[in-house]
Amino acid sequence: MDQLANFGIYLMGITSISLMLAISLDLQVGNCGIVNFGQVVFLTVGAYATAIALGRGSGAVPAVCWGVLAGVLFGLLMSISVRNMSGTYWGILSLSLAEIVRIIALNERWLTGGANGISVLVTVQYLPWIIAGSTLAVLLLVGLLLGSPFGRTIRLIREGDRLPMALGKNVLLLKMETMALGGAIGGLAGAYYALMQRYMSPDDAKPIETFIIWAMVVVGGRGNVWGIVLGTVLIQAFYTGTRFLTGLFDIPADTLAALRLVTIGLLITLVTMFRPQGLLPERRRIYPL
Amino acid sequence: MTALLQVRGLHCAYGADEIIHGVDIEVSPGEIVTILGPNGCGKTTLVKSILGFVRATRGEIYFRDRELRQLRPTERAALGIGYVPQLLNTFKPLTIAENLEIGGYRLRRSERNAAMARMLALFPLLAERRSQLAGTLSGGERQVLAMARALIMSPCLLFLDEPSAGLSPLRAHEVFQHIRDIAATGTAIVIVEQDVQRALAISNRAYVLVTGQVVMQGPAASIATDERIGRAYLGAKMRGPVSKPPPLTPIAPA
Amino acid sequence: MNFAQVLVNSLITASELGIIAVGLTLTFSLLKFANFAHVETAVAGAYLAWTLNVRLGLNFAVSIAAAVLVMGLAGVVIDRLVFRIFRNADDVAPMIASLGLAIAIRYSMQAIFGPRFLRYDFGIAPGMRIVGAFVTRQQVWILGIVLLAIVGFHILLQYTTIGKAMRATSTNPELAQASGVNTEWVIAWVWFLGTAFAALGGALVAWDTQLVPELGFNLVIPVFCVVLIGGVGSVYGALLGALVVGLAVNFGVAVNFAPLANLIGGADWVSSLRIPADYKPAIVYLAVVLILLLRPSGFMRRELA
Amino acid sequence: MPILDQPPKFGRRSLLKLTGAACLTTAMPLPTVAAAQTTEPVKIGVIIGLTGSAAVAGNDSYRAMQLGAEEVNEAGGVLGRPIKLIVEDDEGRPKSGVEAANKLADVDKVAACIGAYQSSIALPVGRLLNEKGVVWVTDATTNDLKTVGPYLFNVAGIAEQAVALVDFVKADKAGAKKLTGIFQNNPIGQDRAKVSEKRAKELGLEWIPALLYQPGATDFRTELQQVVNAGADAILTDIYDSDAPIIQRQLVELGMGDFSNTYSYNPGAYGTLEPNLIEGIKGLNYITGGIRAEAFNKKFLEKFGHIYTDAWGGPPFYDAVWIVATAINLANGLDRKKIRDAMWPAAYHYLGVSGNGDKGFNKWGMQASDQYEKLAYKAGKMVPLSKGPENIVVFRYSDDQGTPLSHAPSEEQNQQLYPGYKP
Repeated sequence: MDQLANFGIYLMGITSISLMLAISLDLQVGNCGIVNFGQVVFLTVGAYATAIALGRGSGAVPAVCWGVLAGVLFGLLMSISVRNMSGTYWGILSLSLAEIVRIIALNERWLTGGANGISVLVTVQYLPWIIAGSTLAVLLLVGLLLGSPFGRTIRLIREGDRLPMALGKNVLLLKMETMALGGAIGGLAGAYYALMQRYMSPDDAKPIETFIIWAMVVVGGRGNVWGIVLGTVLIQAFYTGTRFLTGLFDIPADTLAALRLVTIGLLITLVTMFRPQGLLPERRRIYPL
Repeated sequence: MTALLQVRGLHCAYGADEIIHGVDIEVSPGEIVTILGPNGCGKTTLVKSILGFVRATRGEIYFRDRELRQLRPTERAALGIGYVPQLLNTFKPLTIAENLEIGGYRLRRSERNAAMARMLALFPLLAERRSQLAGTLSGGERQVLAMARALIMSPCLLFLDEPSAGLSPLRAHEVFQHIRDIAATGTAIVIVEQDVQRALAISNRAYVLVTGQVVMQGPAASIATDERIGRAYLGAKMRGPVSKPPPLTPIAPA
Repeated sequence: MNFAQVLVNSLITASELGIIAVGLTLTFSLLKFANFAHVETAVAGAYLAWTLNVRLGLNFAVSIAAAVLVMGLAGVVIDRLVFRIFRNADDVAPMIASLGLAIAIRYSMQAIFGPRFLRYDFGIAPGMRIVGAFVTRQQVWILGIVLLAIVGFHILLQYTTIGKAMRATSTNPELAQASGVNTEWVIAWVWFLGTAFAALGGALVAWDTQLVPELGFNLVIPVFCVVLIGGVGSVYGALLGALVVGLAVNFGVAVNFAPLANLIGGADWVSSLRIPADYKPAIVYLAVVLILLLRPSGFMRRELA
Repeated sequence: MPILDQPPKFGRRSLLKLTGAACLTTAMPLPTVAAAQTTEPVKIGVIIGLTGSAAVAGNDSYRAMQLGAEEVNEAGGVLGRPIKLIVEDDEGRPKSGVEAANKLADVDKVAACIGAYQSSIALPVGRLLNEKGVVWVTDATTNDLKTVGPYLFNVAGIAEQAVALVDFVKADKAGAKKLTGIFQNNPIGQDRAKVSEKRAKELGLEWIPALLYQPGATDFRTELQQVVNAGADAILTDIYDSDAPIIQRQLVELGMGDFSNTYSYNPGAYGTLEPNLIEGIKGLNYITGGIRAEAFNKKFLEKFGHIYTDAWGGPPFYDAVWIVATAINLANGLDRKKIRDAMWPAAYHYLGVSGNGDKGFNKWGMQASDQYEKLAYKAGKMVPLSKGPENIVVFRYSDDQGTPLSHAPSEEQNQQLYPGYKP
């Protein structure tokens, strides 16, 4: 029984990491309208920074700070290229940046261990609980922030640069702030990922990971924190839950494994088809002028 | 005389936000009707819901005694409703001839060619430049092209959204001249316009729309002279009472 | 460096990426969302052609033609079943739906055909030597077919009523509807053509290389990069983008940049400066970053033209 | 010198193995000590890429495991109970592999786990399972596996053995001065490239920077030309799965179809190709040998209709199932630590089909020695380079001179081997 609880605790930890990445993405896309197809890059730089710091003898807490810092720096770097680039263009640009980072991690073995990745030899007690606690804190922080004037302003940016500009807002600066914050949350997720997986490799940084986070955000409901939570839990449940179904069928394992992924793909498609705004859409509030 | 277009108790919404709250409008064959109102009052939304681009949540739209609400925009267009939108009124990367061809998309090839020839004859400006891209035309020329494109199907009702937007007074005058000519052929016209005076000058009747509701309607001449409207709703500074409405071309019912 | 050979390699890369990208940009220009399932339909088309060619023993040309036709129709069906719902939605929801569909299609291919590589029914031999470059028979065919398809597509787009309607709908869908254009019909055509082009591209790539379920996975991002470099929605831009990417990845790996560096850094600063082949996949992304920073909307304008 | 070119000695251990093999091949019941309490199957977890980038090898590996499990059950199973493989797909994603490992360990409560063809999955899964104290048997090959912990076992040798091929090239190709290579840009490829370069330099050979190709890509033409035209006397290749046919094809089409100077780490990967794509390739194949190999190959072919494409993706996993089953029997229960300690004697006495059957573990839980055979493609067929014992290359690791352990290292030794390990 306690072993089952262990699996539950593991799932809580790994889902919390995904949730942090999803919240970070939602901050960018759901609120600020920045279409980031390279979201996994925050996890990549955060996890690598943490793993490298730990490998050089740093303690766990400073190492996590390095991860967050790496996320922030990369967020800023990406936001410089945002400027006024629109939707899909910025999306593919960010995806390209993320891929470049992955390819560097794959080939620069002196820094990242190359394809072999970096192992993390530090064990942190109660890590899943710490991660879940941090995620709650991040949720709270983002929730408060979105209700603040800052949140309202970045939601204006989502609808186009002109209105906030007319209101005298520095749009580029706001986008940079959003990306830095998103990067910090993503970097934190990456730091925890390295500690939890005890390992980081370029295989963890492939574009498919970004797309899974996207699915979480869109299925849940952009711009609604509760939607993101629901979406993350649901997509994680698709991935984990289908493992338990495979035992029920008597077909060859490779076909079954492929069919499992077909099912996950179809579920994502169906949910978006019937709830294009997400399961819990954003409540549009009207603010008095 | 039965109305060509009859809108009763129309409500419409973008997503969850209702923009139009119960509007009644009637257009008779061959008349020019102006819809006035301040910015954001729902004029364009009203027109787009009649055309089928915005979902009507409640109410009825009858055109030539046919209920339109179940029809797609394409099908409504096929019934004889023409539309010239504001600013984005041409297919910019297409040539003038191609723009007209798209206008006559539903016609058979021979009919289309005949209709195109008619339009080019009507607007010699377009005939000279038929293989020029629409994107290279000036604003006034584009407006002319847009009207020609809409007229190629010989619609019995034509919606014009801000035909004078972005035009110099001289060009705007020409455009309104064209509008009057079109009406003279028996096509009913609904104009949504900011240039109140000029529009009212050629209209038979007018509706004043404020925050999604009709607050006033009547003959164009009397609305044009009503100072209260200018001050309260239209946001346009009226140049005092107009002493004499310009003479209107007599309109023969179709 | 064998200049002619690298040029030929670039042209092959470009034509294969280009033909898939043209289909993608076509649907992109009308429906305004990134269809991640596009490249997977290319792979599905290639598998279909393989089934007809190898399993059923049909003539290769017939197999490809049939697969292209069937996949075109399948594209229309996919649109009706899945993407029609999103007509008035924003661009993100259909994109995620297409992503789910892409995963579903890819692993359906694996469930049906298994993970092993497959190849069409023909032998492999050294290419002919043309001006110092080796060119295989199928590469000549591929270049020819791609050229023909593009010319045909150009004619369709410029001179037929449906082509003009496509361009009109792409620039101003509302106005097209108001003009009486049946945009649903136009969209159906666009799906047919877009998916048919994908299937043709997929079959040609598989002919030139081989078929594996993961093929789409390795093509999807370069194809998107090609579309973007050219300018989303621009068919000729997509071709230009493909050419840029093809030349960049091949010459990027082949060229010794030392003379260039010596020009900047003085004589004999370095003797050999090459991009290592392990960075080859990064060249595409680097090209995207550089080009988009210089020209934020790609080479061409947005409208379908 | 880690390499000793010598035939396997017919010594004490070989005799022991022969008797063991006799038991196995005649499907005699394994010696079970405990009386059967229950007939509920003993669960063994499998984490392998059934989809994703290594799906071909992954599926063959799982098939080999199924074959092994079937034979174990025919032979009476373990502890009087049948074994049951619970397979989880890792999709080629480390995250998915770790999730699967968590599920297998905590939900299915498996006795041991086998799997992972890719190092990026074997490593994090290994760390997790070591923490949970579950035996983890993999055939991934990165050198880092040694650092993970005492619950990790490797059944196919690690990247260090790459030196064997360089030595072979030097012996086979008289006068070869410059070497280069084509390696997959993944953990094993990068490791082998590094090891080969080091070895070549030790032997006084020139090393031209190798090509690290992107697995799964479709167009390698320009970089292949670069590496082939670089003027090397011999090219070492480490090409897998679906990359082998496409790379060979592009080489042939570009007029570089002379493979007489190509030496492969994995010549088996070319096995399904047309003769003109492979003629002349030589290489060191991980031996599927020993007296049981022929029967295994035959059975595999009969059951699944094709032969495994890769000597690493299949036979070692078949052996892993047998070793784990034997270890459970020797542990006489499902205590995970006892199973771990029984892995050494189980492998020591077991005669397998991969690596010439010699599967003993060293103190790290890695293969103590590996055996390869020299192969060449002649007339489209893979044939041994010669018939005699000199055709077998035995590779012994430098750290322990290739001595397999017949019993588990003590916990004190483990604590020395793995800093931070707690019993």
